[in-house]
Formats: sequence, C-alpha cells, structure tokens
Amino acid sequence: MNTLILKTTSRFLFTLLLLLSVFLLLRGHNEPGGGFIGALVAVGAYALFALAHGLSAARKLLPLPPLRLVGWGLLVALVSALVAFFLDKPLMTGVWFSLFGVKIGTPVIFDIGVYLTVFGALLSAIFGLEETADRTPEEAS
Amino acid sequence: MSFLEGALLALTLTLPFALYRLVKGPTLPDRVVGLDLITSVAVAMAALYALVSGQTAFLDVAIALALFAFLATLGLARYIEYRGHKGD
Amino acid sequence: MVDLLVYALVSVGIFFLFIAAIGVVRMPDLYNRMHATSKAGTLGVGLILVAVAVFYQELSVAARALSALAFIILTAPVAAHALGRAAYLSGVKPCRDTYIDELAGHYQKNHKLESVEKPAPTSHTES
Amino acid sequence: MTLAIISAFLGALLAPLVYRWLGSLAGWGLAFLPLSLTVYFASLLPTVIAGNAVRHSAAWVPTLSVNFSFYLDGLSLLFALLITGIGTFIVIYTGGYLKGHPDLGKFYLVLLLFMASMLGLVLADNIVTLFVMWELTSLTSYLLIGFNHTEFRSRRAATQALFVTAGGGLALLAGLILLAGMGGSWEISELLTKGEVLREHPLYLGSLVLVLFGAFTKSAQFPFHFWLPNAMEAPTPVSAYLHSATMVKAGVYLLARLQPALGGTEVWSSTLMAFGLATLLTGATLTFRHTDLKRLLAYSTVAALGALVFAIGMVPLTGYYGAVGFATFLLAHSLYKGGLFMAAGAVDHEAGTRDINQLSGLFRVMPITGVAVVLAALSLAGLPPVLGFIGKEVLYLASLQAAPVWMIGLAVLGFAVGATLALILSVPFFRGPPPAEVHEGPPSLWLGPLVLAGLGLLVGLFPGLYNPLADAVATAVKGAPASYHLKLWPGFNLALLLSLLTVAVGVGLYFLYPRLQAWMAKDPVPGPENAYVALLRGLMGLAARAERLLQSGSLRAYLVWVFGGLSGLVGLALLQSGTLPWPSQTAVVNPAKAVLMALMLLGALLVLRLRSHLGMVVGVGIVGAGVALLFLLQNAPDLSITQFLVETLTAILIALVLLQIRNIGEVPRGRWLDKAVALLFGGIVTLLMLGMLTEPMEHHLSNFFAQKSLPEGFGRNIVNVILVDFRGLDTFGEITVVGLAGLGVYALLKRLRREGKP
Amino acid sequence: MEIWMAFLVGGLTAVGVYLMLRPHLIQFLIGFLVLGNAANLLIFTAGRLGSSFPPLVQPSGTVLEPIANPLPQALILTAIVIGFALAAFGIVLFFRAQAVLHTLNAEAMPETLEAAPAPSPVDEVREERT
Amino acid sequence: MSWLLVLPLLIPLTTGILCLVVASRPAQRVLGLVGALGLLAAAITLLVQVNQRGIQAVQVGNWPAPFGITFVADHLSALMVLITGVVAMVVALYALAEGDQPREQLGYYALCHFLLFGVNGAFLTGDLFNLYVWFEVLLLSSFVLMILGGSKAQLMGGVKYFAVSLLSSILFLVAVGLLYGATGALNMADLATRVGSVAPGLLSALAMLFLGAFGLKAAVFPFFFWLPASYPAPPVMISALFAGLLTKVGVYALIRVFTLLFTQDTAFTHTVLLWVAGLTLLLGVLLALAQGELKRLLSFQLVSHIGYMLMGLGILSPLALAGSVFYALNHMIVIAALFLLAGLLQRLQGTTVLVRMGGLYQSHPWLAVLFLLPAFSLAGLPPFSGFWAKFTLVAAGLQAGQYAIVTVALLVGLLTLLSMGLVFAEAFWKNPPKPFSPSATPPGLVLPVALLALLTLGIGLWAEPLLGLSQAAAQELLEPSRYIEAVLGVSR
Amino acid sequence: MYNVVLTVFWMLVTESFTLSNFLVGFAICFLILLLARPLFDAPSRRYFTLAWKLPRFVALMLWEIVLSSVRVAQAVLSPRMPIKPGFIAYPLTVKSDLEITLLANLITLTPGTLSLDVSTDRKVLYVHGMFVDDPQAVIQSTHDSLEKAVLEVTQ
Ligand code: NA
Ligand code: NA
Repeated sequence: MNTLILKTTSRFLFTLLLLLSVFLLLRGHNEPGGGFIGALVAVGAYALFALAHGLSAARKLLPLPPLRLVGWGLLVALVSALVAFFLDKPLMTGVWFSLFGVKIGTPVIFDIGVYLTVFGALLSAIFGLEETADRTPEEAS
Repeated sequence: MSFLEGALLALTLTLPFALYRLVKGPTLPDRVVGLDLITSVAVAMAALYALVSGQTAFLDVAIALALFAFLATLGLARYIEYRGHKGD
Repeated sequence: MVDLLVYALVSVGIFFLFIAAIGVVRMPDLYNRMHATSKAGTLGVGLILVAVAVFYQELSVAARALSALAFIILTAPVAAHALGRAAYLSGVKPCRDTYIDELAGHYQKNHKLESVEKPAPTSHTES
Repeated sequence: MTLAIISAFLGALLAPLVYRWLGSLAGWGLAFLPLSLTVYFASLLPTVIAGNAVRHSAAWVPTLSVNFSFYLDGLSLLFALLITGIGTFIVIYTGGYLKGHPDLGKFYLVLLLFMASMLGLVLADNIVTLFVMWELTSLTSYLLIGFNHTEFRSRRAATQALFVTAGGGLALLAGLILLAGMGGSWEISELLTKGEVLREHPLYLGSLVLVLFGAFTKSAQFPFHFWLPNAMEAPTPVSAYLHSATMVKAGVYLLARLQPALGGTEVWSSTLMAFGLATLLTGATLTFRHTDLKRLLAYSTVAALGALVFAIGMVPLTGYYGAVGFATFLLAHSLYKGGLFMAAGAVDHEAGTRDINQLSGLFRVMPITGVAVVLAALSLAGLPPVLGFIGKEVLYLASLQAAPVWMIGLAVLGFAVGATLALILSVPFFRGPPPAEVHEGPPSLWLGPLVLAGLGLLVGLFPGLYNPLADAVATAVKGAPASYHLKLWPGFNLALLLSLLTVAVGVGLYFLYPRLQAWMAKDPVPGPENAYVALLRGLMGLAARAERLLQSGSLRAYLVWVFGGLSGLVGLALLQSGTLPWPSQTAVVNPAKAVLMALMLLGALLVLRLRSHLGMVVGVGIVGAGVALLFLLQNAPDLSITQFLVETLTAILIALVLLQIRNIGEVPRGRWLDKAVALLFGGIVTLLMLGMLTEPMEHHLSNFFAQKSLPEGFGRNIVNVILVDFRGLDTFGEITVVGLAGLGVYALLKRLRREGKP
Repeated sequence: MEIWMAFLVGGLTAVGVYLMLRPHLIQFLIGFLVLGNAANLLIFTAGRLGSSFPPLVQPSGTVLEPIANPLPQALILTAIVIGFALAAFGIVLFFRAQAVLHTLNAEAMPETLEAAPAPSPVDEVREERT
Repeated sequence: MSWLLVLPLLIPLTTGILCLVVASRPAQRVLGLVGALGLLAAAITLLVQVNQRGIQAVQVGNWPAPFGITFVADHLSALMVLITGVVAMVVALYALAEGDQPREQLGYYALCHFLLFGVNGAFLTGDLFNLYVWFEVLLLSSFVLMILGGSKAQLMGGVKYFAVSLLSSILFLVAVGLLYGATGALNMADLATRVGSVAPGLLSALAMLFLGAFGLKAAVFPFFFWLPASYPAPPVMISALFAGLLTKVGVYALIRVFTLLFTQDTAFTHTVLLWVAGLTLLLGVLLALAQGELKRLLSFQLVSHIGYMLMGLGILSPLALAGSVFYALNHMIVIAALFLLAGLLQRLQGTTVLVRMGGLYQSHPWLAVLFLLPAFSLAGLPPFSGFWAKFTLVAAGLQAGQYAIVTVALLVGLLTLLSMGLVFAEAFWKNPPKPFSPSATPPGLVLPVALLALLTLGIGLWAEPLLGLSQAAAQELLEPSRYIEAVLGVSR
Repeated sequence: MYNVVLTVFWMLVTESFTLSNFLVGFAICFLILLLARPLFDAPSRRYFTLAWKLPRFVALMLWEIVLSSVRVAQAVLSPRMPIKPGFIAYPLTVKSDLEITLLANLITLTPGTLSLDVSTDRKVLYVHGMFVDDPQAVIQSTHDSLEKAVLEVTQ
C-alpha cells in the first residue's frame, strides 16, 4: 500500500514492535510473554514494514535470509538441550549460570531458539507471499 | 456483583453491536469496522480485567493488542484496495 | 476517593465504547461508521486505561497503561486511513446524504491520487 | 535327509550358472542333481522297508515351536523316489525339448526349485514346514505354467492355477493349525499317534473340511479340477512333471499321510469316495471333449487323481486292499502318465501338432517313442502285463469290499475311459501314412518315456520288485501293518471280471468317440470353470464399483466418512454404556462470560450465511476474539495474547493469499447431510465433555508445576516454565513444526517464482 | 460454567465440521480454525475453570489460590502454535494448488490424473485409445 | 543409557538442522547418509540394551515422571525404531543414487531427517501430548515432502492428505484433552494407573476417539480414503518412506493405547478393532484389485494390510500381539521395497500404468525376482517374512476362536496374491504395447530394493530373532505393570 | 535509538526485564544523554527540544479526542442523526512526511473529520467529514488549530 501516512507511521511502529518483541521474549520467564509471542510480534513488525515500504526494503532490515534463521534457531535450541550432557544429566535438564552478573539458564537460551525459529519461519512465509504479491495487484486491478 | 464486574458485563454488551455489523456488512470494509470495534473492546476488557482481578499482568494483553491488532486491518485494507469490497 | 475516580473513568469509558458501538450500527455508511470507532472507541479504551493507571498508582502500571494508550492513539488513525482509502478505492459508495465529494474522480487507475487546485486556507503565520 | 533337501535347493539356485557353462548340454549335467538324490533315497530303501522311519529335526522358530523337521517312511520314500527319479528324466528331457529357448536358464532354476520344494513337502514332518513347501510348489508351478508368458492364455492359466491352489493352501493352513492345536503338536508324526483325540475333537469336522479343501484344490478334485487342463499351457516337461507325476499328487499325498489320523470316520470315507468318484467321472467324461493330446492326458490325470482319492477313502473300510491298491496305482499312474506326457511332447516337438486327428503313421518314423507310448497305454488301459493292470485290480478288490454296487459301476465306467484313451493315443502311431520330415527326436526326448514305460512293464512282470515298498507305503497309509502279495495274475475273480468289463466298455466308447467328441465340443455344458470366471468377473466388477463408491476423489465424501464413522463409533460406545453423563457441578456462570459465549456461538452460526470468503475470515474473527477474551477472563494472559496475535497473523496471511487469487470461486451452499453430520459430531463432543466433567480432576501435575516453577525452574510465569523447561520437549517439537512450515512455504513458493506466474 | 463450555465447544465443533465439509478450500480452512478454537477451549475446560488468579508466581514467591491450571494453558499454547503453523502452510498450499489446478474447489480436483484400466485375471485388458 | 535412548531423536534432528544450516548440496548428501547410518547404529544398540536390561526410561529435563516428559523404550518401541533405521538407511541410499537435484535443493535431506525425528519421537515418547507433538512434526515434514516439486498430481494429493491430516490432528487433540480432563494425567504410565476409575462408557467412547485419531494416520476403514489419493503422487524415494513409516506410527500408537490404556472393556473396544480390521482388509484389497496404476495399487495394498496389524491387536493374546508387531515390522520392509521398485519400473518404462508396461521378465529378470520376493511376502507366502506374520496372526485367531476374522485374513491373503500376480503378469510377463529400449538400471537404485528383498527373504528363512523379539514385545504389552514400573519407578 | 540501546543495557545490568524498569532505565539514560548533549551534532539535539514540546502537543491531542467523541456521541444518540457527511480536499501547507502524517492522524482523531489519503504530489489531504455544511470553515479551523500545533512540534 503506497501511502505516505502509512509509510511514515510504520517507521515508528516498526521500532516499537521490535522493542516490544524483545521485551516479551526476555521477560517471558517471569511475566506473560516468551519466545513465541515475542517472535510473532517481531514478524508483525516486519510484515508491517513490508506492507508499507515494499519487500526489498524490509529484507534490507534483516541481516540474513529468514529461512536460515530457522536453522540457527533450532541449533540454539538443540545446543541448549545438549548442555546437560556435559553434566551427566538427561536431555534438556536446565542448567543455570551467571554471566556478567546476569542469571542465564538453558531454558532461557532455549526460548531464544524458539524466538529465532518462529521468527524465521513465519517471516519466510510472509516474505515469500509478499514476493509473489508484488506483481499480482497490478495484474488484478 | 461488584461495580467492576458489572462494568465488565456492560462492556461485553457492546459486542452484539459489533457482531451485527460483522454479519450484516454490507461491504467487507464494514465488517472490518466491526472487527476493529471488537479489538477496541478487547483492549478495554483486558484493562478492565486488570482492575477486576487485581493482576496487572493483564495489562500486557492490552499492550500487545493495542500495538498489533491494527495490522489485521491493514492487511485486509490492502485486500480491499485491490480486490474490491465484496469479499472476492 | 480514588475508587470513585476509577469508577467514573470506567463508566465514561464504557459509555463512549457504547457510543462507538451504536455508531457502528446506526451510522448510514462506512465512512461515518469509521468516525465512531476511531474517535469514541479510542476515547473509551483510553479512559479505561487511565482508570487502571489511577487505580494502581504505581509507576510501572501507569507506564504500561499509558503506553497502551499511546499505541492505540498511534495506530487507530492509521488503520482508519488505510481502511477508508481502500474502501473508497474499491468503490464503496458513500450514503445518499453525502453532501459533497471532492475526491470523486481523482484516483487514477494505478491508485495514485491527483490533487485539486484549491486556495490554501488563510494562515496567521503567513498573513 | 535335511541336507539332501537343502542341497536340492542350493543346486537349483546354481542352475542358471550351470546352464551358462554347459549350454545345450545343461540338461544332462543338471540331471546329475536329481539322479544323485534318487540314488540317495534309494539307499534308504532297506531301512524303510525294514519298518524304520527316519526322522531329522532342527529348531527353526522356537518361539512358535516350529521345527525344520523331516520324516521318512514308506509313503514319503515312494514320493521322494518318484520326484527325484522322474525329475531326472524330466531335466534331461527339458534339455532337448526347450533347446535354445531364451528363458531356459530361468526354467531350469524354477523347475529344480519346484523339485526341491516338492521333495520338502513329502518329507516334511512339521506342519509348518509342510505348508511352506506346499506353497513353494504353488509358486514355482505358477512361474512354470506362465512360461509362455507373452501369451495371455498362459498368463491366465498361471494366475488361475495360483489362485485356486494358493486359495486351497490358505484353507489348508487354517486346517493344519487347527489340527496342531487339537493334537497339541506341530509334528505330523506325533499327530498320527493322536488320531483318537483328533477325531473326537469338536473342531474335527471344521479342520477336516479345511484340509480337504486344500488337498482337493491342489489335486484337482471336482469341482476344482478345471485349473489342471488349463495348466497345459505350460511346456510339456512341466505338464509331465508337475501336472501328472508330482505336484498334483501333493493333495493325494497329504490325504494319504493324514489318513491314519483323520480317517476311520464315516464322513472321511464317504466324502473322499464321493469326491474321488465324481472327479474320476468328470475327468473321464471331459476326455471326450478334446482332440489335443495334452488336454486328453490332463483329463485322464484328473480321473486318475479321483481314483486315488477314492482309494484313500476306502482305506479304513478295507483290510489292506485299499492301501495297497493306492500304493500300486499311484506308482503305475506316475510312470505311465509321465511317460505319455513326455512322449506327447516329443510328438508335438517333432510333428508340430498335438491334434490326434492330424497325426498318423508315427510308429514308423518314431519307433522308440512308439514303443514307449504303447507300453504306457497298456498301463493306462489297465491291461496286463504292466503295472497299471495290477494297480487297477487291487483297487477293484478294495472297492468290492468297501463300495456299494452303484459306485463300483461308476468306477468301472470311469476306468473304461482309460482304455478308450489308450486306444486313442496308440492309434495315430499305426494308422495311416507316416508324415514327411518327421523323425525320432534326440535321446533326451525319448529316454524318459522309454525308461518310465519300461519300468511299468518291468514292475508289471515282476511285481515282487515293488512289493516290499508297496507294503511299506500301505502300512503308512493304513496306519497299521498292511501287506499284500502283488501278483500279475491274480486268478479268476470278480475283480478280473470288472477289468474285462472295463476294457470292453472302453473299446466300445472308442468307437463312439468321434461322435461324442463332436457333440460335446459343440455344446459344452457349463462347469465349475464358468463359476470361477463368473466369480472373478464379479469380483472385479465389485472392485470397480467399490472404487467408484468409496474412492470417488471427493474430499468431502472422505470427511463425511471420517466424521460419520467416528460419530457412529463414539455413539455406539456411549450407547452400550447405557447412561448419558451429566456433571453434578452447578451451571452458574458469570454473566459477562455468558454473553461472550453466546455471542461466539451466535456469531459463528451467522457467519455461515455469508457469501464472501474474506467476509467469512473476518466473521470468524468473532470466534477468535471471543476465545481470546474467554482466556483473558479465565486468567490466562499468555494464551490471550497468543490467541490475538495468531488470529491477526492468520487473517493477514489469508488476505495476502486471497489478494493474489483471481478466481476464488463461489461459496457453495451446504447440504443436509453435512449439516446432520456436523450437528451429530458437535453433539458427540458435547456429550463427551459432559462425561469428562463428571470425572473428578486430579491436580497433581499443576500443583507440582506451581510449587517448583520458581525454586527449581527459576521463573515466575508457570506457563512459560512449563513450555521451556518442564515440558520443553513439546516446545522443541513445536518449533520444529513451525520451522518445517516455513520450509514448506518456501518450497511451495520457490517453485512458483521459478515458473514466473502466479 | 464448565457445562456451558461443553455446549459452546460442541456448537463451535459443529460449525467447524460443517465448514470443513464445504467443498471450497478456503471454507475448509476457516472450518479448521474454528475447530481448532473449539479444541483449545475443550482442553482449557478439561483443566477445570473457576480460578481467580493467573498462573504466575508472585514476585514474593507465593502462589495465590485458586490459581488457574497452568498445564492446559501450556498445552493450548503448543496447540495454537502448531495449529497456526498448519494453517499457514495450508493457506500457501491452497494458494499453490489454485495456481496449478486453477480451482479452490476440492470437488473439482479429481482423484487421479489419468485413467488406468485394471488388469483382470479372466479377460485381457488393453488400454482404450481414443 | 539415558542418552542412548534419545539418540534416535537427536541424530536425525542434528542431521536435519545441519542440513538446514549447511547450504552445500554434496555436504547435505553426505550428512543424509551419515545420519541414516548413525540412526541405524543407535537403533541397534538401543534394541540390544532393551533386550538385555528390560524396559528403559529417561526423564527428559530431569523432572520426575509423571511431571516432566518421559521417554520409554520397550521392545515394541525399540523394534519400531530399528526398522525405521533400516527403512531410512535404504531410502537414503536410493535417494543418493537417484540424485534428484531440485528436491535436494529444496531441503529433501533436512525434511527426511525431520520426518525421522518425528517418527522416532512418536515411537519413544511416554507422554500422550508429546505424542501429539511428534505426530505433528512428522506430519508437517511429510506435507512438505509430499508437495516438494509441486506437480499437479502432488498438489492434488497433497491437498487431500493435508486436509485429512488436519482433521486427525484436531481429533487427537480433542481426545487428549478429554482424557486429561477425565484423569488429570498425560504421562501414559500415569494414565494407565488412573483410567481404571473413569466411567467405562466414557472410557470406551474416548477409546473410539483415539481410534479415529490414530486410525486416520494408520489409514484404516473408514478413515483410509486419503491415503491412496495422496501417496502415489510424490516420487518413490518419498512415498516409500511414507508407506514404510507413517502409517506404522499410527499403528504403533493404536497398539500402545489399546494395550496400555483401553483394556477395561475389551469386549467392546477390541471387537470394534476387529471389525475395523476386517473391513480394512477386505475393502483395501478389493480396491487394490480395481487399480491399474502400480503405485496406487500398492497404496491400497498398504491400506489393506494395516488391517492385519489391527487384527492382532483386536484379538489381544500374546501370540496375536506378537503377530501384529511382527506384521508391522515386516510390512515396513516389504511395502518400502515395493514402492522403491515401482520407482525403478517407472524409470525404466516411463509409466506405472500397468497396461502400458511389460516385457521386464525378458529384459530385467533380476528385477522380476526383486518384485516377486516382496510381492509374495506381501501376500503372506512362505518362505518370506510376510508368511510368519500372517501365520502367527492366523494361528492366534484360531486359538482365540475368532474364525470370522481368520477367514477374512486368509481370503485377503489370497486376493493380495491375485493382485500381485496380475501386476507381475502385466508389468513383467506381458509384451509391452509399445516396445521400450531396455536401459541399464543404475546399481545404486537396485541395491536398496535388493537389500529389502533379501531382508524379507532372510527374515522368512530365519524368523526366530525377530519373532522372538516381537513375542517379547507382546508380553510386555500385555503386562502394563512393567511399563508403568519402568516409567514411574513404582509398581502400583 | 541509542537511548534504547542504553536502556536495554541498563536492564541487563539490573536483571529485571519489566516495563517499569525499562522506563526507569529510559529516563536515566535520557538524563545521561542530556548531560552529554554537547557531544552530539545539531540534528540530534532536536531530540531534546522535542522531548520538551511533546507533552504540550499530547495534551492538545487528548483534548481534541474528547471533544470529537462528544460530537460523535451527540450525533449517534440523536434520533434524527443530524449529519452532513462529505469528502473534502484539504490543501496542505506542511511539507515533510512526518508533518503530513502527524496532521493526518490528528485530523482523524479530532471532531468530525477523518483523513482518507494524501495526494501523490503531497499538496492535498482528502478528508471525510461528518459535518461539512461549510467545507471551507472546516478547512480553516483545522488549519488554525491542528496544523499550527504540528508545526510547533516539528520545527
Ligand atoms: Na496422516
Ligand atoms: Na500416514
């Protein structure tokens, strides 16, 4: 949708949505939120941006192809699940440690994996559909 | 029933109006307006329920909804723009 | 005292949501219905959010309530704009009472919008 | 013995290689295998004749108490010798008959595999081992019958033989399993000692019927006889070997084998005698319909098989005549029929036709074959001084003891056709001028017929040669010591009179043959084969109809089946329990939630009336939003957020897709069946939920989660701690699903882009 | 409350099933979404209702009673996500199917693309050439 | 041990993820093969362990059962995982030889291993909801594999497959939800200790719901119609995987719940199972007879023979269950072999429509052997693995006095033989309507089929090991207390 | 943006991922940035003036929303529905994207008007009005109140 109003507003909203998404991800262990919800909001942010500014502009805001993110997200989740191996505990046993004064646990890392995977997968879908849609409206109108 | 619970009930009573528009149309944008109204009421309900339950966690629902729900309107608007208001 | 304020805010908020709801039903066409949701709806929700902020009297709660409010104010007009524009483009007819349509005929095939020659409103800063 | 069988199989597997090495001499080379086996089994003759059975057993599938076990007594030994002995000549014969055929290597392989299986069958002691071999003979014979596989007739005959014999085999399997269960053992040798138990068991009749079904189909008894003449599509070595000397006798073998256990009842004898006689007569009658050498022989085989079954039926009713008659006639038939088939093949091979009306004067150009045919024909006709005569004599003696007069009369009629056929077969050798350019075939073609027919003469002249083995066979079949002094000249008795009558009738029929032949060929009586064809046509028709009805391609129909079937099953379960559940909880509901619920339902129902797709998408938004609000009001903030987000994104996705589809199509109206199914299923779900609510809920899981969430999961959002920790594996699967969906969408659209069109 | 939920779930199920039985794939998808919602509500009800507090441990470490049953919530979250992934895939699948088959009507999609006469054990079957 | 038990999960998962992260195609091919090999090795080790030490369980996340998710390997699970490994291995070999570049670029190897991830997860999990999740994992992998390439037929089949699978997902979800609501438990061992107190009528009704949910996956009457509409569509390296594994997951789930949970009113539930089994057997084979296209015909055969597995479950005696388990294992091998072979034939003749095929007996006698071995095995003839499967079931049925289902079982065996005989006659014996130039068959493609064919023959000749294991599995299944004890640590 | 990054850092350090902590952090970081103002170039400084003018603007906006809602309420509740709807073209004097957008959104939230679209050459904003007996009056009042307010914030 090529409108000035949307284009301008979406710049703000994009940032806001991304911010909200990171928040929902990070505090999900204690308050409503979590990796999945966070990822959905982030996808919304990109969807909005793609809608207002076109797909190529939205793609520029992402360092790597979204589908690759799926692989990395799953890898993060897998690694977080495998940490317990070194402590001789069963798969996915939670391991908590402090890093620079921040308490981090494998479940939180796992949630980040969730975030990346869901984000990558859904974004890949949205981008894919936007790409095919780029041509269609002109033909259809 | 406390006042706030009554308010919650009152709030739900706005929904039939939205439903009417949603079903009645007559055009697709009209239905979207109905949905928009439902979203607004939902935000209000989330906020109100944060009062009723005494749990501020429900405010997060309101926040997420406030920032996200209009995306649906945008998506539908794009459809309407190119494909007409009759739905197909 | 706080309770009363909260009740008042909630009541008024719900009142305006009702206005929006009735407007959505009663208004004669899409464009007028959108007035109802974008204004009365926003206000109604806003008042209830304010009520939450008042009720808890905590910084964090107030901040969350008010940011929700800010988000609504930010998004509601954009949504209305997008929907109204799309509806007009797709040919949703305004009601018969419509007094004037200066937009008619200015959308081009590719959805680009022409401007009309019109005197600019007199401006105090300019005059 | 086990080793002999295994080496038979292994030798068979080497056959294609041997064929590649030896080429046209492979027949002679490969005959070494059956020959050495013959020698081996012959070496066991003294042991067996002395009354010592040989038994070998090795554990096979201990879990099922199934052994790989073999048992050799007189009956098995006679069969083993027939199989390997005739097999030797058949292999040699094949080398000449199919010389240069492209499929010859495969043929040797399958033929020898058949021989090994057949050997295994007659030697098997374990019921499962026996069945395995039984089915192997069906399979190999399928491949052999279909040897001329480019002809539809051959394929049809092969399929038919497989269908009938394997079908019987399956019944046999059930029967044998029942027998094993009744007797408490998988070993036949052990079952034979438990005849009493078996015969008095309530399942006796059932198992008997099943076993007989298996044996009758395999041995081409009426009304399953029709597959055998059709199987003559096979090349002659197959007909000679499988369809006269060996495989078709598997059923006969089985009946003889089980006779001591199952025999001795009224039903056993009467059934076997009735079916045997019917088969004898059927085979005899249908002989008149044909002029094709192999067909004639095939019907004669059917008749002979009937005679053998008839004989087994008489075993318990006679002292020893039945058993000995069976033993003698069995050997005689194998020798003369094997020889005749091979000779017929040789004639066909040399003269180019098998139609007896077109053959003439063969004796002068094919003297050796002629001698063999005459000798075999004598045996077929039951004339002295060959073994066929003795066999028939003893059978007549038995039937005079065991059968009513009308049966004897019919049997004479049946045997008489043997004499007729003997004439029919011999006459072309002497009648008319010799054909041009026809000459005696190579030794491989005449060796078999000559030796087999010669053996018939030899044993006929000196029955003492066979007498010990015959007694051993008879003992095995009778289940008690049985012995009879075989002699070529029994003296004047009633049996001899019957023999004379037989020959007289046979000669008389010979003169009627041309007229009978013309009459029967012109207007064939519908037989069981018509039933078979009708059955299979019906089956295929039914299949096609089922396909149209069930597999219509309509997704809706499939779903109706699913929902309807499920509703039916669940409804049945609820009905048979008798009571409809109703929870005792209060039905009080928070008014706000009540309004919400009512609106959701109302909205969902109203949306059904919309005639626009995206309108429906928007419309069901009320359901999604309602669910989210319900979650909210039920204290589930995470769920509420997720529900809203997902609803929104779904709507966006659908809109994005519909945007690109130009021709979405109409919104079709519903049908009453859909409505009924939907309502039924909805009702079922409601009932199930009400039932569920009557059960008390255990909260042990949620209590644990609530307690451990913060102290051990280090998170205050219990739902999130469940998702990433307590039940993190669920989430792992879940994100895999999401990732896969992304991958799928990518794959779907990537293709779309490459094509460059929407 | 739970009892009424049973009827709500049943009603939504009926609507969902009805929509899934429509030949049009978009309606099928909508039906799936409705049915999915019904299933989620069912699981939610299965954990029993009647709570006063969300499943959050208070910052102080106490758990307020009666707390909402967190397990069904976690299960439903998983189910929602999976359902969403399925729906997203389905939307695109139908899109793609429409592009290739030129219809969204499932009834217009035949079972097989080409006729293949079945062989018969009694009659020779040949392909009919038209 | 605790890690050995999850290796059948971790290996395909890691392989799948690495295939996603690594873009290079040769690397993916190597990964695909290595992953399959690793899975097979892990599966063998697991089976050995289970056989030596009894049922093994591991509490994922170190949360005690029934609170966390438990992974359990009993004989049944370990056997299923083993055959999964075998089929995976063989299909991987076939795919390597086939070298379908477009599909490989679209993530074929990753998808295959995610499918295996889901399949093994389903076999090993001890938690009902977790089972749902695994079902979805394997479903989505299968959807994507199904449409990979996006041909007309694939999309047509894909739509139906997808639609029906959605339904099965929801049904499963509903069933799990109801069972949870009635017992408060999700862990299957925990459930087993609690279902006794559920009202019998409700429990039977829930059992029927599970029958529907799993029956849709297993493709039994009246839920099978989707399968023949979809399985023939993708290339055989995909449909062989489906045919070998996916329906068996449904069968596995049915066996699991109908031995562990729904054993209160067997007079009703297991009678229904027998009816379903009988109708599946008959209709499947009948519809197979109506087919003139090989892959579709095989799909109906696949459906039909699922009935055998249900038959053993319905009879519910040690021998019968052993038969079911053995049948499932045998069927995975046989049907995968036949599908792969169909692919080979398609390559050779350019079609799988039977009337257009022919002449292969002359040109490719070894292929004929490779067809006949699994075909006869499918029909339950000796000396192939299928014989022991059917023999066990028939014997069990006769022992239990279930003569009707035994009759059906035998009849279906006969009709299967007829159907396979017709295929052989058409594709191998008949002269082709149009002469085709026999091409060399790549050994890489023949090898997998040969392996499977030899396996069915090998098992047929030496059935004891697998039958013994199946018997052990059956005994475990009939004594749920052993399972419960292994999971919950206490005998109740 | 930099402010946000700093804030996230704050939250990491304080180990509290709550919105309130974010706001506290945001405020603290803002103050720090304010102190460091001399380090930034001119356009960045506008950030701080904006922070000052914004509250006034927001107050105005809120008030306009209340007013407009009341007018809508009047219209909705009156039995005769006394509306005179119409589409009018509003000539823009503001130029930048941000200004136009702000104005358009404000117009939507204020009495009786709803922005539909901006012409491609950005000269005209098309507005749907509920009470447009006199279009020119609407244009004039909007210009005087709203456009002025927008300019005040942005310049
Ligand atoms: Na499925
Ligand atoms: Na499946």
